Amino acid sequence: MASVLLPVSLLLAVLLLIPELFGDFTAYQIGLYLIYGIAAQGIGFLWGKTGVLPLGQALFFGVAAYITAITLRAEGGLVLDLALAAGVLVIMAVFAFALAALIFRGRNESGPYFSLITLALVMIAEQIAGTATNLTGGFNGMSGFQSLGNLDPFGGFYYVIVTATVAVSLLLFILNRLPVNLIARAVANNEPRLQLLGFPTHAVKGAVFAFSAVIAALAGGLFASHQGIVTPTSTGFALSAEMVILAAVGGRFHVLGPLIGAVIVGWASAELRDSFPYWELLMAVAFILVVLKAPGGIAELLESAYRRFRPVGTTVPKPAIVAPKPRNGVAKSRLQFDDVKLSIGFVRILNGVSFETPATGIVSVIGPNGAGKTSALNTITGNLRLTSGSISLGDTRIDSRPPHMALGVGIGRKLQVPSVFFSMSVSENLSIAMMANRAGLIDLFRPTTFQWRSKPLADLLEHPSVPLQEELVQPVEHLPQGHRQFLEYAMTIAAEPPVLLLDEPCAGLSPDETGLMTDLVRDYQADTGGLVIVIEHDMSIVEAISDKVLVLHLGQVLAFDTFDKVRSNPDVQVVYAGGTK
Amino acid sequence: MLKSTTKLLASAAMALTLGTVSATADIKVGVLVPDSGPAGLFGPSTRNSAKLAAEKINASGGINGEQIELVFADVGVPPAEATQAALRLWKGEGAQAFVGMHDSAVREALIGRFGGQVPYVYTPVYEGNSCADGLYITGETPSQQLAPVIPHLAEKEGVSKWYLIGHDYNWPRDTNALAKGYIADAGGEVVGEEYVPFTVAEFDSSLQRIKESGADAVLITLVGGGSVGFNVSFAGFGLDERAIRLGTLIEENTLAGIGADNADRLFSSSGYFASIETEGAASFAADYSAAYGADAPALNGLGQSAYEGLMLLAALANKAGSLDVAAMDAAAEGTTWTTPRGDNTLTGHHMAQTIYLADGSGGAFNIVASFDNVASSEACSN
Amino acid sequence: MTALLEIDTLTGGYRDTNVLFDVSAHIEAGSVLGVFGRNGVGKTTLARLVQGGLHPVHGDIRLNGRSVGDLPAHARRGQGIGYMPQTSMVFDDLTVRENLTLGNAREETETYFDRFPRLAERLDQPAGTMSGGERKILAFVRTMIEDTQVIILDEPSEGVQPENIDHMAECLKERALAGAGILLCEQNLSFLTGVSNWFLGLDAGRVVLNKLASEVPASELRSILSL
Amino acid sequence: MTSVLILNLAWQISTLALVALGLAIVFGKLRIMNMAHGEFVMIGAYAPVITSSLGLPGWLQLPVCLLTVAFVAFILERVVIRHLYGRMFDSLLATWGIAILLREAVELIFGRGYQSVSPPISGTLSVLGSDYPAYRIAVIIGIIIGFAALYWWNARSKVATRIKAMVGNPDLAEAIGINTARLSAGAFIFGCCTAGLAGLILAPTIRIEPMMGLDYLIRSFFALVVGGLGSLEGLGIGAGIIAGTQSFLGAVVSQTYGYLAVLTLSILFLWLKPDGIRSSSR
Repeated sequence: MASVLLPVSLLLAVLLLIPELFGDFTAYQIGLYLIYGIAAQGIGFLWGKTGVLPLGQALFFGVAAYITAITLRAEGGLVLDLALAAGVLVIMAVFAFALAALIFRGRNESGPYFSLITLALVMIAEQIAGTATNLTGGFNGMSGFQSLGNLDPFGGFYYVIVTATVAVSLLLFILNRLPVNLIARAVANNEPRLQLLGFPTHAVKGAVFAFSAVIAALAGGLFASHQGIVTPTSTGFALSAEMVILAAVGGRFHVLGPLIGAVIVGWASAELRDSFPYWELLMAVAFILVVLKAPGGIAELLESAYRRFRPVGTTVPKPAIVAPKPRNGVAKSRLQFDDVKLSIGFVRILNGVSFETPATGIVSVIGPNGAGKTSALNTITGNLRLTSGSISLGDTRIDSRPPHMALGVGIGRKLQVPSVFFSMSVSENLSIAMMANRAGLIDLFRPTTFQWRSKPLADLLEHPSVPLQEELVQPVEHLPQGHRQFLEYAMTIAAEPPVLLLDEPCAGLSPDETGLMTDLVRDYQADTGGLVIVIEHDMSIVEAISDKVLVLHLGQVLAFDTFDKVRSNPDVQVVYAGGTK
Repeated sequence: MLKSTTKLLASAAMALTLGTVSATADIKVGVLVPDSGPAGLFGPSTRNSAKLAAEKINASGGINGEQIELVFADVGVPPAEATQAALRLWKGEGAQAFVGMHDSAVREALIGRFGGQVPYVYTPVYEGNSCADGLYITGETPSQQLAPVIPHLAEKEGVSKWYLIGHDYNWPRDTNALAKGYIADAGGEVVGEEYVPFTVAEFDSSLQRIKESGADAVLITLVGGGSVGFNVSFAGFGLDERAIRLGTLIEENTLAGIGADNADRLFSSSGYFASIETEGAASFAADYSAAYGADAPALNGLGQSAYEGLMLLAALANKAGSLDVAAMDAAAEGTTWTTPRGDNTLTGHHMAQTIYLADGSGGAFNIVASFDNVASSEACSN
Repeated sequence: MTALLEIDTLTGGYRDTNVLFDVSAHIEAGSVLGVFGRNGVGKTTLARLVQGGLHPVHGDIRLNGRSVGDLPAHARRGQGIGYMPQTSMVFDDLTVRENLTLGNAREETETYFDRFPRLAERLDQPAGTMSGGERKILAFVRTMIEDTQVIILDEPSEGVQPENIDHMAECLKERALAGAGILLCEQNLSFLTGVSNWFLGLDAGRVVLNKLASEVPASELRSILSL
Repeated sequence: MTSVLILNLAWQISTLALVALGLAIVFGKLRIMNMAHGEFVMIGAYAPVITSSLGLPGWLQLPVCLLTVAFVAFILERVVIRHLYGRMFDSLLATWGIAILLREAVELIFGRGYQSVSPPISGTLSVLGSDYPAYRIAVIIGIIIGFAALYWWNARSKVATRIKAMVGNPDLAEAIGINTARLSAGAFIFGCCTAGLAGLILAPTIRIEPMMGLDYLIRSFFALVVGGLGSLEGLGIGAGIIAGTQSFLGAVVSQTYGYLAVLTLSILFLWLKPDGIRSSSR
């Protein structure tokens, strides 16, 4: 916690000294920059972690500023003002959450579309603010009100801004050390994987967006009170873009980055504007240089300079805590396909697949390339929507559910090409996996959740031949493909799903590694007594592990029986002879 | 209670900063000009005009015997940043009075922050009815630009069917509200009224409506680039043969952008044009080109307004004997002074002035009529 | 006499970490060099260094005696070095047909369609909608039909059904017979031993075996691969 | 539905399609969110100003326009854009800076004032029973012919496929022999040149000043996303919907409602049909 308190108390000290050292007017100036900086901190948090870039953050800033102005005009007293302010923040949060969650539902991207929607929204808001003269005062703005609590904008109100700045920074610093931070970053990293770990990513993005909107609204309320006037520019496109620039220049990956950006950019443009006619040119060049040479912004430059003096100390890992039991919905149930059909465009991929697995054991799925094996698994987890038919696990129908609900009913999934959180370390990957199907909302805000360990995962890591233990602090990016296979397997079983779907777990593994993987799978099934479905081409593996074998061909079930019977089935022999590595 | 304490503190702080500044024995006047943003076009001519005014004032003895020094700030930015720039001059550099040429949103913000503690002259064309302690206005208001001009055009050009088009904000709406009365009084009718967002750059549907309305006169309250785009298309569609145009914010730069081909029967109403041939205006234009050369930024009503503003400030402060707002407010009514625009009188904190009507046909403004001592009906009631 | 492709004391890896150290090998025209080793020993890095996707820290690559080590990847392809990557091996957004025709094809695809009829059926389908194994096959065929002298294949058999692996082996042998030099990184030992004339064993980024295939007993391969 | 309304629609749609074409290449194909797109339109619109200030004959406007824009685009691609492929949001930020840079540079050379350009064809023509500017009719016809030619060429050349391949999988594109650096630079410069050409063509009908670019940028973006990135048909449909809505509502209700409707429509498309109206599945 010391590493949180140090920068925050430093920030507080610097901000408190400003009026003493530079006078009230400088404090007034810095106050405005800090207000923008707070809003930019929200943008940095959203953009830096989830990869979602809001281009219309002035919507929340401006609307909150207008509502604050209306409230202050009514002169209902401080208590009423504050109560209304709290109400506004809640409304903004609900609106932002609903907007983002609705738009991101069923969409695994953080790309430009959402950004452009926020841009269009802020343009609508600016247009309405500029023309609804009766409500907003139009272009000339809404003015003629005192600041919150009648504080002097050149004096007392500065301390209100400082309080808000420090409070928001403290909150962000604390959030950065909590498990929820890992989840937010995982969204940008690999959204489909996070869904298969049971997290509703659209809601995660919605929540982070709502959080950033609340911060922007808070800043907007301060702005109205500080300026004594609110004009359409406060809810405009230009201000939205400016806030993004502050976050980018200051550094979106660091809590204080956007604040630094706001103060430096604000100060530099105020100084230059009146002394250098081509100040915009200078700012533009500086800005391009930051994007090209220091994508992490000024904060990252400062931090790497600081790290040269004080390298990161090796943190001693905290002792493991036994993780709570996973919330497994269905235990020991049969998986049943009933006339499942699936088409994508004109291509028919599954063509009436029906079978019913036993409730426990290992089922191998074999078949020629393009038979529909992976697609069949995709329909189970909801990554593909059925054209017709149904899939049930026990008595529960599970098709047409989004992928993030699969783990909730007990289905864990390892994908064909190893899918992990690439720009995170191995241990961060494992921490996220440990939260899957275990962590409640509150656990995401408890640091002790990081220490969770379950026995199956611990056993796996301690296995002498599994390569992960030495690689815990390494970023996954540079791990060889085969090691990623083990990592993804570990992440999948961490949630201890009673139904485990493994898509070619031995692809890219050497013969010895293949043997290791098959042992792990067999042990897992034996320990949990659950159901494992494996797609595999290597017949020696299939023979060694399978209780039953499902043969798919051209999107249909060719055979579903024990290994020996399948092998002697003449229909199967025609299409699939099989072989070994 | 709290309020009075903070006020006390603020004035104490101000006294402190003023104390340090008065050592130079000059009076600093803050001049707020747009160097950035859409109005940035008018920054250079505004600065130049202000400097000429300062020279003139200092040559004739300054303000109450003290020489003045101009300090500039860029206010072509959103109100929050513009206010900061102005406050820097006030609190940081000790400016004791302000002259501003900027948009109305910035004015409203400044009124709030100045709080009547410092004299402030606002100079550009605007919608009227802005009143505050220590605020004096030299810019033309809609009544001044339209009350004499609409009947004149109705008579001389024989127009009666007016179409009103403007950008969708306060100034055009307020202007047109008044224009409707003048048009009715002149026996005309309004055949259409339309407001377009700042973000719209295509005017064909508006032009089509104008054509269908049968209008023979169009009152344009579009600003800046929108006005240029509209007028270019207007002529492109051949509408210039069907209707005259009257703009209340079409100055020399805008006319240049519209181009000679597209300016037939395009009238503009303003307190100043570079082509005014009165003695005062001619000598101002001569001084301007002597000081800044032939290639200097073109003179125009907005830029020149800063000259008016400084001259008013000097006249008023000299009359009041100080730059104290209360004293100036007391002395304000009836102050008279002479400038390139002619003989001006301050009534209700607004400037009664000569209004000129110019025809832009052929790409240059020809003064076709002038109306002396036009008072504003949107002035303050003291 | 110079080999078709010479790899000369090649050292390199990713931005901040070297993966491969002083690897030397050569491929004769008409032969298959089988590269093997456990996961993470540098097989993919070797393939990418030779192909041009990564640039060596030092060492050189020579094609027909001429250095190509400084050329960008597209220029090496122009010189006749073809490449099939391990992952992202097809253009997902393009159709199967476009995938096959975008590079310079050496020969007609018909003979390959006989072996892999699924491709012919899916010519107008976006490659991204095909299964993982089918995409491997598409990438393999695309690499085979190009007008290249050297072909680098990184784990072509991963996720491919056994019959199709056998077809791949036939194709490789034919292509070698026609004079190409092939660098094959593989984990599938039966496939690897079935087609390679020469073995290059890697461990921890260094060469631990570089021999004619016929001189290497299966036990030696297994011992290098064991965990 | 008068004939002028139809002609206005044709004008708005064809000019928006022309303006958005460059962005369709640079954003739709190369995935560079080019916020400086409007500034290339602006530079193109200044070409007649350049020729007349240098005293060059009018027919040189086109070569001067293309050379100027291509030169600026070449330099920018080399210095900035090249490093931003695959970094969409970074490209948005950097090109925002470039837009400011270009505006300031033009201001430095030509000043901040408005410029005016006379149309090469003046007067009005009587079409379908109403008078319409002859220059606009010529432009509409020219754009239709130009797009038809482009469509024909695009269907025959492999360039579009190669760009698609390069953007989807740059490493593999290199591996099959595509010089990605040259291809992307070429596509970027071509896209910018079409924007410049649009500026040159529109110059006699619009205001010309350093800040004019923004008007064209946002509408182009919305036309693209509504139509769907990456196809000429999509571009046409998107331009039709955006310009059509603005033009139609502007004519029958008001410009303000037309503008708000365009924004609302864009939001709905971005939300419900993120791949544009052209995509039926996925």
